[in-house]
Amino acid sequence: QDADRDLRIVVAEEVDLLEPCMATQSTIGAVLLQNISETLTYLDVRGESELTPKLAESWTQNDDGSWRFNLRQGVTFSDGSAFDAADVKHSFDRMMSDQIVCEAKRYFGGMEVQATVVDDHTIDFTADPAQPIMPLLLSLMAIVPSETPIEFTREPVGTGPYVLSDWTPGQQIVLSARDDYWGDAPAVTSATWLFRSDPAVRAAMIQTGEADIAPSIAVLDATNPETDFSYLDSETIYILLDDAVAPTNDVRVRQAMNMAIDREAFIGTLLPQDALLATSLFPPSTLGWNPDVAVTPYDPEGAIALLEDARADGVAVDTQMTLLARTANFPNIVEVMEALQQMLQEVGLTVDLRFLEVAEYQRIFKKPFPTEMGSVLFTAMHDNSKGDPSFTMFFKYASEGPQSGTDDPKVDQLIEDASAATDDDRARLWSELQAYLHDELYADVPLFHTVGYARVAPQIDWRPTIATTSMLPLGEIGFK
Amino acid sequence: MTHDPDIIPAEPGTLTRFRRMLMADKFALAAVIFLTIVVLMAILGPMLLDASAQRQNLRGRNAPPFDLDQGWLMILGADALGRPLLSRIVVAAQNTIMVAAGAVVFSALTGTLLGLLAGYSGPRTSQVILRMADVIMSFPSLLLAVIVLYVLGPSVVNLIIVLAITRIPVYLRTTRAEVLEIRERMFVQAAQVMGASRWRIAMRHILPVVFPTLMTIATLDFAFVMLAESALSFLGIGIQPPDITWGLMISQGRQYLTTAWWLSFWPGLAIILTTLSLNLLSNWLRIALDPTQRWRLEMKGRRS
Amino acid sequence: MSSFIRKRAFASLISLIGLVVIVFFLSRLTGDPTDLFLPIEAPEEMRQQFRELNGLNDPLLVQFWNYLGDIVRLDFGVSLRRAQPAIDVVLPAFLWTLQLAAITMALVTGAAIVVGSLAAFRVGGIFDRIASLTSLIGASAPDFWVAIVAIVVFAVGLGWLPTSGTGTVWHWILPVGVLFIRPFGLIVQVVRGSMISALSSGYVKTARAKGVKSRAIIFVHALRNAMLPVITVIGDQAAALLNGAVIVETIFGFPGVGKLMIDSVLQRDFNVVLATIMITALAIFIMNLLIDLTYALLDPRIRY
Amino acid sequence: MTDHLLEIRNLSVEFHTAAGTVHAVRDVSFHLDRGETLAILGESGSGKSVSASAIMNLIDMPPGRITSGQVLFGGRDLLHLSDEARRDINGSQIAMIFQDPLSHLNPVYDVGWQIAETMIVHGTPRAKANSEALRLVTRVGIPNPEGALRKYPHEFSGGQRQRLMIAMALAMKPDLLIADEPTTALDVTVQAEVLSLLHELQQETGMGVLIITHDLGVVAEIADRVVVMNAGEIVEAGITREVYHNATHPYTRKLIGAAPGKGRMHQPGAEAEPVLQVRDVVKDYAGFRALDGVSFDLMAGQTLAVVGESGSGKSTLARILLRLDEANSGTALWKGRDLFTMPPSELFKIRRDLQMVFQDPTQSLNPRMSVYQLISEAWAIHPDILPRAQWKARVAQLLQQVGLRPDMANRYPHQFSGGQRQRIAIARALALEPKLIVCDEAVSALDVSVQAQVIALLDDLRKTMGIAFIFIAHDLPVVRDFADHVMVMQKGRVVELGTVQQVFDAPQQPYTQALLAAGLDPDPDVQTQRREARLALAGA
Ligand SMILES: Nc1ncnc2c1ncn2[C@@H]1O[C@H](COP(=O)(O)OP(=O)(O)OP(=O)(O)O)[C@@H](O)[C@H]1O
Ligand SMILES: Nc1ncnc2c1ncn2[C@@H]1O[C@H](COP(=O)(O)OP(=O)(O)OP(=O)(O)O)[C@@H](O)[C@H]1O
Ligand SMILES: [Mg+2]
Ligand SMILES: [Mg+2]
Repeated sequence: QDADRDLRIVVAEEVDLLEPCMATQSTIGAVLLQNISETLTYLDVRGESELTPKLAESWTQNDDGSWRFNLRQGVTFSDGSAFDAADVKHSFDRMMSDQIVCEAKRYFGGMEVQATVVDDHTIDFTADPAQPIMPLLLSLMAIVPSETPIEFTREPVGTGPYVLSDWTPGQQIVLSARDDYWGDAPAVTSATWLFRSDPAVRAAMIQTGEADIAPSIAVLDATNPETDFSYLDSETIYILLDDAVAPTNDVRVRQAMNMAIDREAFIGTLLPQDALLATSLFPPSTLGWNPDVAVTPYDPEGAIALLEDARADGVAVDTQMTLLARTANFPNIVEVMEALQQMLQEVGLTVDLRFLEVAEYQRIFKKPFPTEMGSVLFTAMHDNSKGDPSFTMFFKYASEGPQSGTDDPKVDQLIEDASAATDDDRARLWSELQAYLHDELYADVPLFHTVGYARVAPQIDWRPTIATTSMLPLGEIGFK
Repeated sequence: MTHDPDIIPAEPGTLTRFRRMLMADKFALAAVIFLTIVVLMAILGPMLLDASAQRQNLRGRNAPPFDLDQGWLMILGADALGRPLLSRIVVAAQNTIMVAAGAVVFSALTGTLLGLLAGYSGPRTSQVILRMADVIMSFPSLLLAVIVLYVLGPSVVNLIIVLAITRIPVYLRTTRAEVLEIRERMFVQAAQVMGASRWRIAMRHILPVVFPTLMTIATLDFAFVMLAESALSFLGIGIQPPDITWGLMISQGRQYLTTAWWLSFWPGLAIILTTLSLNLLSNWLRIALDPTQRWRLEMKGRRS
Repeated sequence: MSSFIRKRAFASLISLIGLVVIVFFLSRLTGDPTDLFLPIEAPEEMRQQFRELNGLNDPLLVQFWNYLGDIVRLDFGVSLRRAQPAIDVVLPAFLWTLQLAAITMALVTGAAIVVGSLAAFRVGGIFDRIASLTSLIGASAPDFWVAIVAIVVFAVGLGWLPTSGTGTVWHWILPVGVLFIRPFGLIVQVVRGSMISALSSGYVKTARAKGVKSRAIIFVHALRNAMLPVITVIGDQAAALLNGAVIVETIFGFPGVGKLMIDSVLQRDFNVVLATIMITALAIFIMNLLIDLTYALLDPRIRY
Repeated sequence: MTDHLLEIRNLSVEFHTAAGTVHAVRDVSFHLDRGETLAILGESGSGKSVSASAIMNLIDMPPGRITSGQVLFGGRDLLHLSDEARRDINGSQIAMIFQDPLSHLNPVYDVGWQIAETMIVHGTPRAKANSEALRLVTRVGIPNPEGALRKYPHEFSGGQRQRLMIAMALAMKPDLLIADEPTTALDVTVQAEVLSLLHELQQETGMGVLIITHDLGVVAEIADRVVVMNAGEIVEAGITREVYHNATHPYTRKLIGAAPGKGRMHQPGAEAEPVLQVRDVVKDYAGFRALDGVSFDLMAGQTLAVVGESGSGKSTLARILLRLDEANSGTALWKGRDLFTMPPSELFKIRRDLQMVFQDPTQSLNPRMSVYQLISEAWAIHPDILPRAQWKARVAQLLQQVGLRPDMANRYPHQFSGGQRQRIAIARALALEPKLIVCDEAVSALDVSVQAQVIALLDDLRKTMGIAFIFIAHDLPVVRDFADHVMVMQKGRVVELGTVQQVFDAPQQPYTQALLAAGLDPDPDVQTQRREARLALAGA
């Protein structure tokens, strides 16, 4: 019976590092977050998608815009030391340190943040400019004990219910439950991560009983409704349009491109049946997502007419464009891109297709955009499972945004306002921006919110969520 | 058969002789026919079928083979974008053969020449060549591809170069190993005594002995290169969709292996059959070129 | 002999240094690891900080100088990705690959020599036809086909073997089996070709006149004479395996050096790339040295 | 009838070639009894080796085909035995010495292993086989037998290899020994030893010997009966004496009449210019001195015969003069310039002037080239000799001059007999119209009539074109007929050097004397007398 409490999880990518401050990287986070390392707050996507207490029992915004967190008491790290405000401060400082490059740091870019210990169980975070979503941001920071040196560690220590008990690089990572955990003891006593790049193999391993959960299998293999479950994986596919160069500097051309694509045709063919058509770069579960914005209907004739119109006005509609994609970015990418290319060509645009290797793609996918390939159309995937559009909007649409093809004062203003606003205001402003971008600016070509498929052995009680790609809290897993 | 013993009888032309020997080996004959078809496909295919190979039809995606309702082009089924696999295989032949033949011929030629040089020159030159081969041999092809991609930019020629370079050492080392032994044979020394140049000895006396082995390796390298090419296309070097090769078709069909086997099966079969044909042909050539073995073909020709 | 080895070791050392220099500089032309290490949304200050911390801002020559200094102290640097000495990453992976390659090549060599020799013994016979055809089809079939089909059949369908991973002997069967196929096909053909010539030579007649059994004629008299190209090609195939059996490693979740290499190249984890190359290169150099010694051992006419 | 040890009945063998069928052996019948020695004489290419191979079941079929006949051995037809049964007989009851030892020894195994293997496959324990191998190698007169066992075939001289083959064949003391030209590469003293070894064994075990030879002296010495073959057929058979004295068939008579050693000896004029001056040549092979201070002069248009012990360094000398091996020290001035220090470019230019006919003709012909290609390669390399249009005619002419038919030009080396190959090699050397030809046992595989024709040709060329020859040979009568000067070698040294008359009529050195004394006479009667005298001497 005891053996059944061991869980084997097979994932695609090997985990290179188990560094808490890198836990925002999904492969690392999937193992670390809420298992070994915990955060102050926790975005619970199972229920209403709301922020819940974890190591912080409660938080309030002070009058000066800073945030006060009251920490949970009686919590110990797996190394035995007690958890207190100093640990939180150390975790934050360590994350922000210039001795190491922590990925989580990027969420705190563009602001000055100060962590101030008030007492052992209270800590203040002061940001300039004020951060309405500070509690959400802190759901991304894994807490480490204050003894943790400021260099990458391969032996993570945290307050979570598990400790790292074996790590054989390339083969497996084993976590086992600790008995002095502050919360409820989880059902899973130990969990082993296995790494198999091939989706078919991962699917097969559940079938043969070599693994219990495969969080990501290919849609083609997801044929058994008993074990295979789809979930929105928070990734959005879109095409970035640069409004600084011809012909995408003309709104009619941008609109025509949106109209030229038969998005419906992809669903259930090249993309899974459960994928959603997108109107924005963040999924519907995000704050301020605007349900009234409708997908641009497929209308090739309309597109042709628009382009005619633009051409008549002297817009260089026939300029050579290059549709760029990152190799193996998502399943079926080659077919999807070929279909997109064909659809754009059918309305009379001149579109080349090119696939780039990851490094090269990453290198050029930021401003200033390359010019030697004509007007470039980046096909990209964007991931925002964090629940707030601010993780998207600035980067992708602000005139200063590093991956923005948009340069529009109204957009800039809306972003600034929304970022500073809270609650309903915030939601309303984001909604407005979403509609403006989609329906008036045609700023880019949003395509799909993709879904993933997980295969779960019959005896396991667990369902994937939108957070599954970046986090896999073992505590949520039960046995039937 | 009577002839005047005092004159050298005229030989039937080389072509006639080889034709007869080819007729005598049914396998080789079939191979030649198949290869001719492939070459024709490579030359004419893109002209004839390019349009149908590119016409997408998402409704008819992954259409199964042997269903003639959609027209004869659909006999092999359709790919994930509903394009007829038959047209695509025909059209892809050009790029496939160009890249594979380019890479194999280039590596075999370079490797063989360097091998002859290494086997037949002073110890210093030979050392340099061989250590270079060592280096190439331990140079991972993927890294090479990425480097070439970045330094020289993507193109079909660069793809061929990358594929070729990594295969040079096997020809080089094989040739050189054989030369080490063959150069000790008496007939090589006899040629030396006649004043034959090193070049002539290498070409006329040594190469013919090594040639069949090199052919064997080269024919199998064909398959290897066709498959490896798709792996490099993945990096963005060389052939890019919507251009197509058999290797790319296979790798695109990979995920459908268990649900729509035909996507990667037919191009795979094309590669297998091409390799097989080349190999049967090289085995035939091995015998046809070896006077002490040639009777195997000549006798059969006579009997049938 | 020992002076030959000493000279050779020295030459190989120079090659190794050359290899390091080439890889060091060329790989750095292939882009900045910063773009890969940090997400696309990371601000420029963070990128700058990353470059600073990892010495990527230094002039290339300074970087190289530092690297050389470390290498001399046998410090291969730290993996960017893993925050761990590169050598600790590479060595275990290399040992896995080494075992895999050794086991596979041992089996391939044995089987291919037997099958190829028997095929050559009766050229055109039924055994020859079947052996050649099957080995060739195997050798030109895409390896992931074979791998996936093998998993579907033996692991999922029959449940005889585990799908993937390591641990027991059973885990080795599928990877070794899949890796076996291509070198087997190639070497069978090389053995066969080489043996056809060897079996028609005078000393084989002598052996028959002595009353030597067919088996001994094939495997003792002819085989040793036919071995030069064979071991060369075996060496080539072994090197290919040492350089990484990527497909097999990825599909079967085998923690070898091939996948590590691919990942590190794609991630521009230069220290790991360099360490991997140095270790595999060392292995390949040693192997080639052994092969060259084997030439002399097999054929007394070859002297160095 | 059936109590013959071996009986061949109506054997016919043909070969398929691209140009048509070659009838190599036609309806041949003969027999051999226990303890008897049967010699097969005959024209080069008349089917002797093929017949022997047929007995051993070594003809490659196809392309060869035994169209009719039986080979009865101990009452069983060898042509219809199972492979298994054949294997038991081969090597143990019937053994064969091949005509061409170099290509019939496995180059990658040491000779000790190869000799012992014969015994091991027939059930002798390894240790015993090894000691027996040592004994055999000692018996056939290989120097330093222990060391020799661990050497490889290419490290031996032609004659030594031939003796190793003999040792291998005798290992199991077979009932029937088929010896295809077993002594062509042996000097007369060693030849005498080998023949007496055969004789002894014959006495001891009643072994039947089927010997194929061109050397009428050898026939006279050991054959009880002779069979004469011509063009694939037996033209004459009988007791040796009878055939020698009362040959009926014109071919046989021609053969006997052509026996060398009866002509006038050359009288070289002293005024000739030396073209080649060799001084103090030394060659070491890993601790073994193969040549030890060899010096001689060669005049233009003259023939220097080199005779001497097998293994005395004759072939080594030839190879060194042609720069196929490097001398350790010494000089060889060719028209005043030293061949040994010549840079490759210069060497290249004089290559065509110096030609060589190798001791092992099979190995020296590229098996992938037809005779036409082999000979015309000379002109492909040196296009100034002959315009391409005349190649065919010239090849035909050369083939005829060496006694081959031009219609053989499209055949490949493996389709020829040993003697025919040797003639192809000669034709090739002549094609270059050189100034010097080194003939290493160039006529040893030719029957005396063809030999006479070839020697006459060479002599003619010497006179008309002024070609000089270094003529390495064991066959003293041929040397006597053809040479101007004779150099006698022993253990890497020149022991005697003089005009042919000096050496043959008044040999100074004991070794030369022994050599001349050991010569065999083609007349069986004379030879019987000599043998008796020798035996008497040995008995006394
Ligand atoms: N494989 C073959 N193919 C065609 N012809 C062959 C083949 N082998 C031998 N012959 C021919 O058969 C004839 C007899 O050859 P064989 O070797 O028996 O001659 P031989 O009497 O031994 O001559 P020699 O004294 O020169 O050795 C020759 O004319 C030769 O050209
Ligand atoms: N490659 C070699 N390595 C070692 N020893 C060799 C080598 N070649 C020849 N020898 C030895 O050198 C000696 C002379 O050989 P060579 O071939 O010159 O003799 P030869 O006078 O031509 O004898 P034969 O009349 O038997 O052909 C022999 O004892 C032989 O064993
Ligand atoms: Mg013969
Ligand atoms: Mg000799």
